[in-house]
Amino acid sequence: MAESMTFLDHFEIWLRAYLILSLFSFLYKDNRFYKLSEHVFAGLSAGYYVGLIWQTVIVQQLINPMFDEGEWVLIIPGMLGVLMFARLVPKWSWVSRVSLAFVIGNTAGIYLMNALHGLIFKQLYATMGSISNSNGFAGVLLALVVVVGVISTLVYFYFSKEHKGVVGVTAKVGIWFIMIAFGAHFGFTVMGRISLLIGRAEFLFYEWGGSLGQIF
Amino acid sequence: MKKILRSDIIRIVTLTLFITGFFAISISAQTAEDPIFRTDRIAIFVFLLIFSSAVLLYTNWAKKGKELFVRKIPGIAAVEEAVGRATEMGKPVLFIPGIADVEDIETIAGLSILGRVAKIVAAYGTPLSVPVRYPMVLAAGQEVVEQAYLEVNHHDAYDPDTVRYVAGEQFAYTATVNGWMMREKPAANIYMGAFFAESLLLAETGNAAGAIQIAGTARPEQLPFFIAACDYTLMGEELYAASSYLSREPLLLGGLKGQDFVKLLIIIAILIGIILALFNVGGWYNDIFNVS
Amino acid sequence: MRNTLPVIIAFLAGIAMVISFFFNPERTVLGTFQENLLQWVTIVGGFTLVLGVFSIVRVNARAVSRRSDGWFYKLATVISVFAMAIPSIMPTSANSAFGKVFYSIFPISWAGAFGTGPDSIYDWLFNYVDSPMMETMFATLAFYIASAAYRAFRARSAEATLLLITACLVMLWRVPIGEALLRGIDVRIPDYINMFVMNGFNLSVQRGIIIGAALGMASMSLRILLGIERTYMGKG
Amino acid sequence: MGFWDKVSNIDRRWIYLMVAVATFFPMIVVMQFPVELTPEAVQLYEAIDNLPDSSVVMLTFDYYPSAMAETRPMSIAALRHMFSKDMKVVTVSNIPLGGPTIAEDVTRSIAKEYGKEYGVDYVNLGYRANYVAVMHGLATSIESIFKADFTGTPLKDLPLMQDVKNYNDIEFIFVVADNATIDYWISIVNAQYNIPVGGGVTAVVAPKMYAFVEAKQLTGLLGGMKGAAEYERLVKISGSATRGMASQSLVHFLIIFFVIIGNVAYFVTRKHEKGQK
Repeated sequence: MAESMTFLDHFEIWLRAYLILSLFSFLYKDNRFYKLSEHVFAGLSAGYYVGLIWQTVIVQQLINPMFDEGEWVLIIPGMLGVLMFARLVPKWSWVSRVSLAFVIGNTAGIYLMNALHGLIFKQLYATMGSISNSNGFAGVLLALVVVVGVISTLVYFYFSKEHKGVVGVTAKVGIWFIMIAFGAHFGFTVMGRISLLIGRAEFLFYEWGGSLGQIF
Repeated sequence: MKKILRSDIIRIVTLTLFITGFFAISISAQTAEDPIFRTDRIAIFVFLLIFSSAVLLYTNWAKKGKELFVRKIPGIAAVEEAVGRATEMGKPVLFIPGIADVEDIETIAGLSILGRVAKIVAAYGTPLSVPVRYPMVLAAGQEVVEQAYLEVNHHDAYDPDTVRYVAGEQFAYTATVNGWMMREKPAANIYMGAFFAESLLLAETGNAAGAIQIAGTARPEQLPFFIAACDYTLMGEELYAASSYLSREPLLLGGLKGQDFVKLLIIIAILIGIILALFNVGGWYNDIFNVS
Repeated sequence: MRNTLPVIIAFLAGIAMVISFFFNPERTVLGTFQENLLQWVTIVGGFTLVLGVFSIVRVNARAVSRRSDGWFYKLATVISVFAMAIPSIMPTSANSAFGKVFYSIFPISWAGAFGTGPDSIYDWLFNYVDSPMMETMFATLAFYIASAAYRAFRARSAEATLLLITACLVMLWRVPIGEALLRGIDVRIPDYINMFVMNGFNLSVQRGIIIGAALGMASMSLRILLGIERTYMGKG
Repeated sequence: MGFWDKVSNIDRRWIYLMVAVATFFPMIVVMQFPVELTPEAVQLYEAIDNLPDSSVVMLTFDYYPSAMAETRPMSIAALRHMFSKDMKVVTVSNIPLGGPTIAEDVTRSIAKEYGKEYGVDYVNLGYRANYVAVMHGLATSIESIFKADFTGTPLKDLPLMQDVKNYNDIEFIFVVADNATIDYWISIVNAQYNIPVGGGVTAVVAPKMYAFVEAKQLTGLLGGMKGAAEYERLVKISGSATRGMASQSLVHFLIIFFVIIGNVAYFVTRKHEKGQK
């Protein structure tokens, strides 16, 4: 790679390095390099959606099946999609609700079954099974921790009772459990974010550094 | 009132008829080796019916004005304090209703809290800025804020650009909002809704800009960061509770109470399961929840 | 009409998914029906995203035409939108009607630069401009997290103490030197962290939250299906 | 203002600088550390290792380039493991850009090392919009969702895809993800279609996944760069994750140091204030 780097390769590396440094510079102070990158970023991301939707949805799933395979029934979702633009005309904006309702209603149907079956029932089953499936002292202790944690977390987020008496004690246990879990989560996230920084640092150090070394 | 009740009953009845109708037809066409209807999933069906009825009944009660108890959420008062401080300093208030689209329940909760904040802001004449990430949230947000200005008779002070669309992409959005914070130095930042990796980027920049910050989100993975970088944080479902508490909106309140009811059932179900397991007789009971 | 029609449509589109869950897809038409429905939703949903682009161009273009503060940056935004969008929607072959017209004007050798495939302008802008910025915004979090840990992780209360001690333990446990250190204190510590902190406390809270969030999701979905929840439609 | 007051109110930019130094330091002074294994990573490794040779597995590239530092090493290690056991690999991505391209680059370069042939030993399906629809759709027919692969070759021209029609022909799904798609691989594909799903996820997503591992909804778990390094150790390679562990260690220690200093400053200054009153 080092031998065969073309001008374009160098340019690409330098461009990336510039963008990375311009965004990092905000850590020191807001400045015009950051400001320019910020605005270009906003524009590109919006443009990104246009290309994405055009190719993967409109062309692949609507135009090609319709014209190449004669699936003319797709004219219905196509029309529903176009109705979305009614929103831009205040007088007709209510028409777009029809298309929106179609999307949101369908998503709601999927989420509903998904939540009840894939999440609530499966997780309940596992919780109840944890006691009977546990063995050894440590195993039983762990199963107890899990059961107490699940119940106290659920109780903490139960709003129909003031946190007093039994509910109050359970909720207090709940918040301790929650804080430990959040601590663990924080630890994991620190790890993740640093990994990403390492990724950037490796780019700057090895690739940009390599390019620098070749030029000078 | 009767009308509302009737329409709810109609809803329950249609739903039940609709589903049972399908079941009746299919059960008649059932063969043992390859059934049309998944009888093994019947437990989910029962749970679905209980859940729907609970949500409908509570919503209905809330609409009828029945007193439904929701415990006080610490941190709600902080919202008003923060806005008050911004007024004293003559600096703007930043409100972000999360970065999810409008079909996300957290966004809806955020928008209803925005309504409350906008009312206080409108009454004091404090500048407000609400950057949003989706066009649908833009439309809904503009309506909420305009309504708030109307209600306190300050409609002349309403600026349609209070709620503005920023960028579609998560980090492009964050970059823009962060830039704005460092330039405008708002006195109070309120984050209420669905947040993802940008939570800490926003909260740390806000902190560096010297703002009082209040956050609320139901995303557990982002809560540690809000807790670390904000002055007050509404955790998890406290967000929904806060929005129902502040708005007393029957829709939110009914949903919350319905959920609470089912949550109670779930806690009881777990306890029963544990007790049965302790006596080693819980096999059949556990199998109810083992739906493929 | 304005309110009822959307509610009916939402109900039908959603209940179809609920019903097909309870049926065997191979034995009924519901399987194919469900598949078609999902494809339709993808298509309609695609159009909603385009609305956002209209919005961003309109807001920024207005600022540019008024020469308001920082209009130069706003112009950069507008140019970026078009630089990314226009090449991506150009035809990539002369097979379609539009493609025929297009490539009678421009040389066909340009086709590779259009569309969203590898080597297109779109792909290049994404890989060398958009994506490094996404990566960098993400990576700045490492700095913010360090400063948040420094400023905010104070043992102010029992709860805060639990949070910060667990966070530090997990941070140690997740890196080789830290783990070696913990192992040096007691060989069993790393296993205990994995077993009790991750698979005990963390697991149970995550589970409680998963169940709670699933209930929230389900109740929201139910309210949409039943037509109680209409915030998504704008004015209720 | 006393020393601890100053420490307490230090300009955050000094902290940023120290983090940057700790990140770059191990790149200048090369360091290596041994990686210890966790049961979850071993579980995932064994699940794949125990599959019969030449079975068909699906590997997902559900991540944006922004999370590549954590997830790309997982994909690489997984591919090496699969190819060394002569498995047939079908890759798919639920991320529109980035994911499919990374899949293409990574799979092709590793396949070359193992002498694997495109279309016979592995196929890159690429991306289709709406992942919920994709996940449901693959259960009936892959071809109904992906008419062609990433580069546009129709599936009927790829020998491997003649034997792989839907989930029934796939033994295991290894999900590498940086976002919520893994939730749906678990709650839709595993729950409704009973295919074992294993997960390699970013560290942020990992804690939630423990609940799914215990419930047997997820078979094994790799969390973040450390998880990737564990898998690298299991398949006996030294990749970028193992290398990154050095910087990772230093910055973790630095942050723990910050927390300790911050707390000392907090208690000292608080005591001081109390004394003054």
